[in-house]
Amino acid sequence: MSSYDGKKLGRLHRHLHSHLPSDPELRVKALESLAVEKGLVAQETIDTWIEMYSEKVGPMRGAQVVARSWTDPAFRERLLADAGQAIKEFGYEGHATEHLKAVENTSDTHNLVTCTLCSCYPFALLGMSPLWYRSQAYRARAVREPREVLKEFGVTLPATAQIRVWDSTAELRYLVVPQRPAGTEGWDEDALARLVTRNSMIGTDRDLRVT
Amino acid sequence: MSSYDGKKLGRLHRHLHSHLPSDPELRVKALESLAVEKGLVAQETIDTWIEMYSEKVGPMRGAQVVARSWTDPAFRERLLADAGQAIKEFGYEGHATEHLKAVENTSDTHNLVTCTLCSCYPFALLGMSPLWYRSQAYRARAVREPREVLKEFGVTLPATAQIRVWDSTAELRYLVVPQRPAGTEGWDEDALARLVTRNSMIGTDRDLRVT
Amino acid sequence: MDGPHDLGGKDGFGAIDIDAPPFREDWERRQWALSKNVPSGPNTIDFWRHGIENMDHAAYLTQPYFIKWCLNEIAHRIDQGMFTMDEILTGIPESRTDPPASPLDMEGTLARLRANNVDFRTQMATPPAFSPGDRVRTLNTPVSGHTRLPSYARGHEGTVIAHHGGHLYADAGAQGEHRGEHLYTVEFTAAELWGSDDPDSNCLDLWEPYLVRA
Amino acid sequence: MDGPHDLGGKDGFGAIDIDAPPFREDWERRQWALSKNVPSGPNTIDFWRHGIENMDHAAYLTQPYFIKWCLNEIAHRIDQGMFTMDEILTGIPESRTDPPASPLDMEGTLARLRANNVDFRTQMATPPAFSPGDRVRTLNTPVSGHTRLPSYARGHEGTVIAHHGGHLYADAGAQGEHRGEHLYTVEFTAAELWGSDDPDSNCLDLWEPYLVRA
Repeated sequence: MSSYDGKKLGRLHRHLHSHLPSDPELRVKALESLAVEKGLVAQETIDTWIEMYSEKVGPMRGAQVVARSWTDPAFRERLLADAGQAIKEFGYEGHATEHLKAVENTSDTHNLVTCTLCSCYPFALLGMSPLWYRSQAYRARAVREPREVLKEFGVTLPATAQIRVWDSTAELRYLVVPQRPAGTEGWDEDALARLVTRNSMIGTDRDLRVT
Repeated sequence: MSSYDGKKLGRLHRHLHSHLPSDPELRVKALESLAVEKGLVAQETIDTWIEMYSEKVGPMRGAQVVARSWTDPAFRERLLADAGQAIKEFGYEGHATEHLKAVENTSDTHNLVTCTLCSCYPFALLGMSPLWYRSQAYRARAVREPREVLKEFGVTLPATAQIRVWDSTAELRYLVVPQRPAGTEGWDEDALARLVTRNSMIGTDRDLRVT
Repeated sequence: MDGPHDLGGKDGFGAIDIDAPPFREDWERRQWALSKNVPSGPNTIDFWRHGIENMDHAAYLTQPYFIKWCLNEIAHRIDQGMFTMDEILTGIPESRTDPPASPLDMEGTLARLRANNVDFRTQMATPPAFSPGDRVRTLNTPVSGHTRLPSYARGHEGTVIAHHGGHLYADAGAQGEHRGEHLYTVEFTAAELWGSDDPDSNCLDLWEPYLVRA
Repeated sequence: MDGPHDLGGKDGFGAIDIDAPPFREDWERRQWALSKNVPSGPNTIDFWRHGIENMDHAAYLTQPYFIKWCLNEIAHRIDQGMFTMDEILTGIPESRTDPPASPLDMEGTLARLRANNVDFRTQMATPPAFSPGDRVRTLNTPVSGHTRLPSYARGHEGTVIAHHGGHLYADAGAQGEHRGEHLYTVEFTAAELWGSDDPDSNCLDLWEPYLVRA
């Protein structure tokens, strides 16, 4: 049974931090070895999971969803109404996507996603989060000075455009739907998906380049 | 001229922190050597200052002031009206005492002093501050859970007594005047002063022991 | 809690390293996979978060991201009685009640990933106190336990822009209590939160107990 | 600023080491003496404080107290042009315009100590906005520069218990501007700040620009 005692966990953290070897690799190895020895997980499962996250799960999933919303008006409506449900059409559901919300950029508005209290992210849809998303600097600054943050990512917004910064404080997760770039009329979903960058779906990229 | 640019100072801090030797003794030596070489201070002055703070300036100053307030009602009035002025009668003025306030404990009230934003303290009157006063734990906790903090110092207050926690946010400094212990009738100022602990003048001690 | 994790709006953090990849080291990948594949026991996601929040401030700010996860995974297993402290420090299991776990193939891991999709909605017996368009004010009292109202949004007025029905309440969940509260998205102007002149806003998902009518 | 120094009321700090002496090491004594004996140049005490507030959060939490002072003293000297970065890193002065300083004897240091007694009062042209007994509310907007309204006391109602006349205003002083504002002591109940049931209170010394009438 769990103690549900945060201070006790804090003491365990301190004890582990001072008694485990300081090399991060050895720390993870200690956990993995014991979990395998105890029959909680098979080492091969860890390897397969890593392969899955490197080959099957990543920003290309979100890009596909965005591209379909550009080409299929009915899907776009379903996505905006309940994104968590809509991505199940692709089989892209998984951890942290059941309560997904899609927020669309327009010429006057821009959306930026963060999680100031930890680092919530729609993993099953976008893959592992970029390190900057989990950084203390991004978490501290995105909510307070989003325009400065966007400048560091090379994005400059008109002064009159509104930025909405979404802080993922509950179990809702956010997918930014960037604007479809001009000059892509008639492109198919796969071609469009290749234009959608990971950062554009978090909000630290805006004008997609037609390549 | 000073830049008055906090971010520039932050950059200087980072640069110094990563380029100076990490041994604290060598860091201080680097500052001292250059200050002496540049004619800003004589090494002997540093030595004398240390001797002064170890022999002439310390909690015994505050204790003398407290003892006089117990024995001399007119002085007590002057102390409560303007403690910064009153301690000049002893020649105890110095850094961080011009705007001193004396706050008296009673049977129903207790005073506790802290500085949450840095570690302001009436140095010239009480000597160097104890390490716990400057600790992050004390600064974080004293304002929020003063009763828990007092317990750690061995002080338990009746539930009905009021604690006033003084956070030294401006240039006012606070001297807690503890209650005169019973059984000291007729004692002279010097004998009384020996009963006054440093912690009782900060508020982490309360009932003085008659020894 | 007003712990080291409550970073929103804090000053003194410098440039963002925008080029770092999601994983830099193999052990980071392994920790990520471990966290998602080892049975988590009875804990709630919010008690898991609360474990990290209770790290020492300096350790929180200096330890690598996945090491915080690693220490937290271990701390939770010990707290639940799945591991002992001795076992993790020596690497030698004192007891082994279960047979080795069967490996999952790619289809198996993909299926587990999809199964990780957890629904946090709850049925509510009481009607919501607020509706979209309502002006609300957040509470301005610190909470020592786990809570999801960041300090930067305390004591501020905003507008409800969405009601999501009942969702498992994080503050209760971190104490092992599975109950829902009405969840809303509340939008605050940058002027209100930061004194900013920009036309921007901050949107937060907040449970009803955090809010009063403005 | 919402920097690492704003510790009041934060959770996650453990037991207080009540037995540690004021100084543990000789270099601590030397740094203390240096800070008080090397001419501080044109800086204000508040710009000095602001230097430490601008340290990295992790460094602020992990560096020894007097090392923060040491780094800050050096940073200020460099900022003022008294030292160059090269001089402090090499230990070799590039220029030496002044003769060696004359040593002070005990009487001299005692006199200097007394002379360190600085009066922060200013004459005010405007009458105070508040009087003892008035109910006031603190602002709830973060300030990026130096300020002396701690985050735990923002957006809260209290009672003015004293008016101290004009005092040099810390927020302006940290920008090199020497002007006064009316200074008050404001008492907040523990119930108001912390939701506590205890009959306790917190008293803070706050300048008029931090306050509005409640």
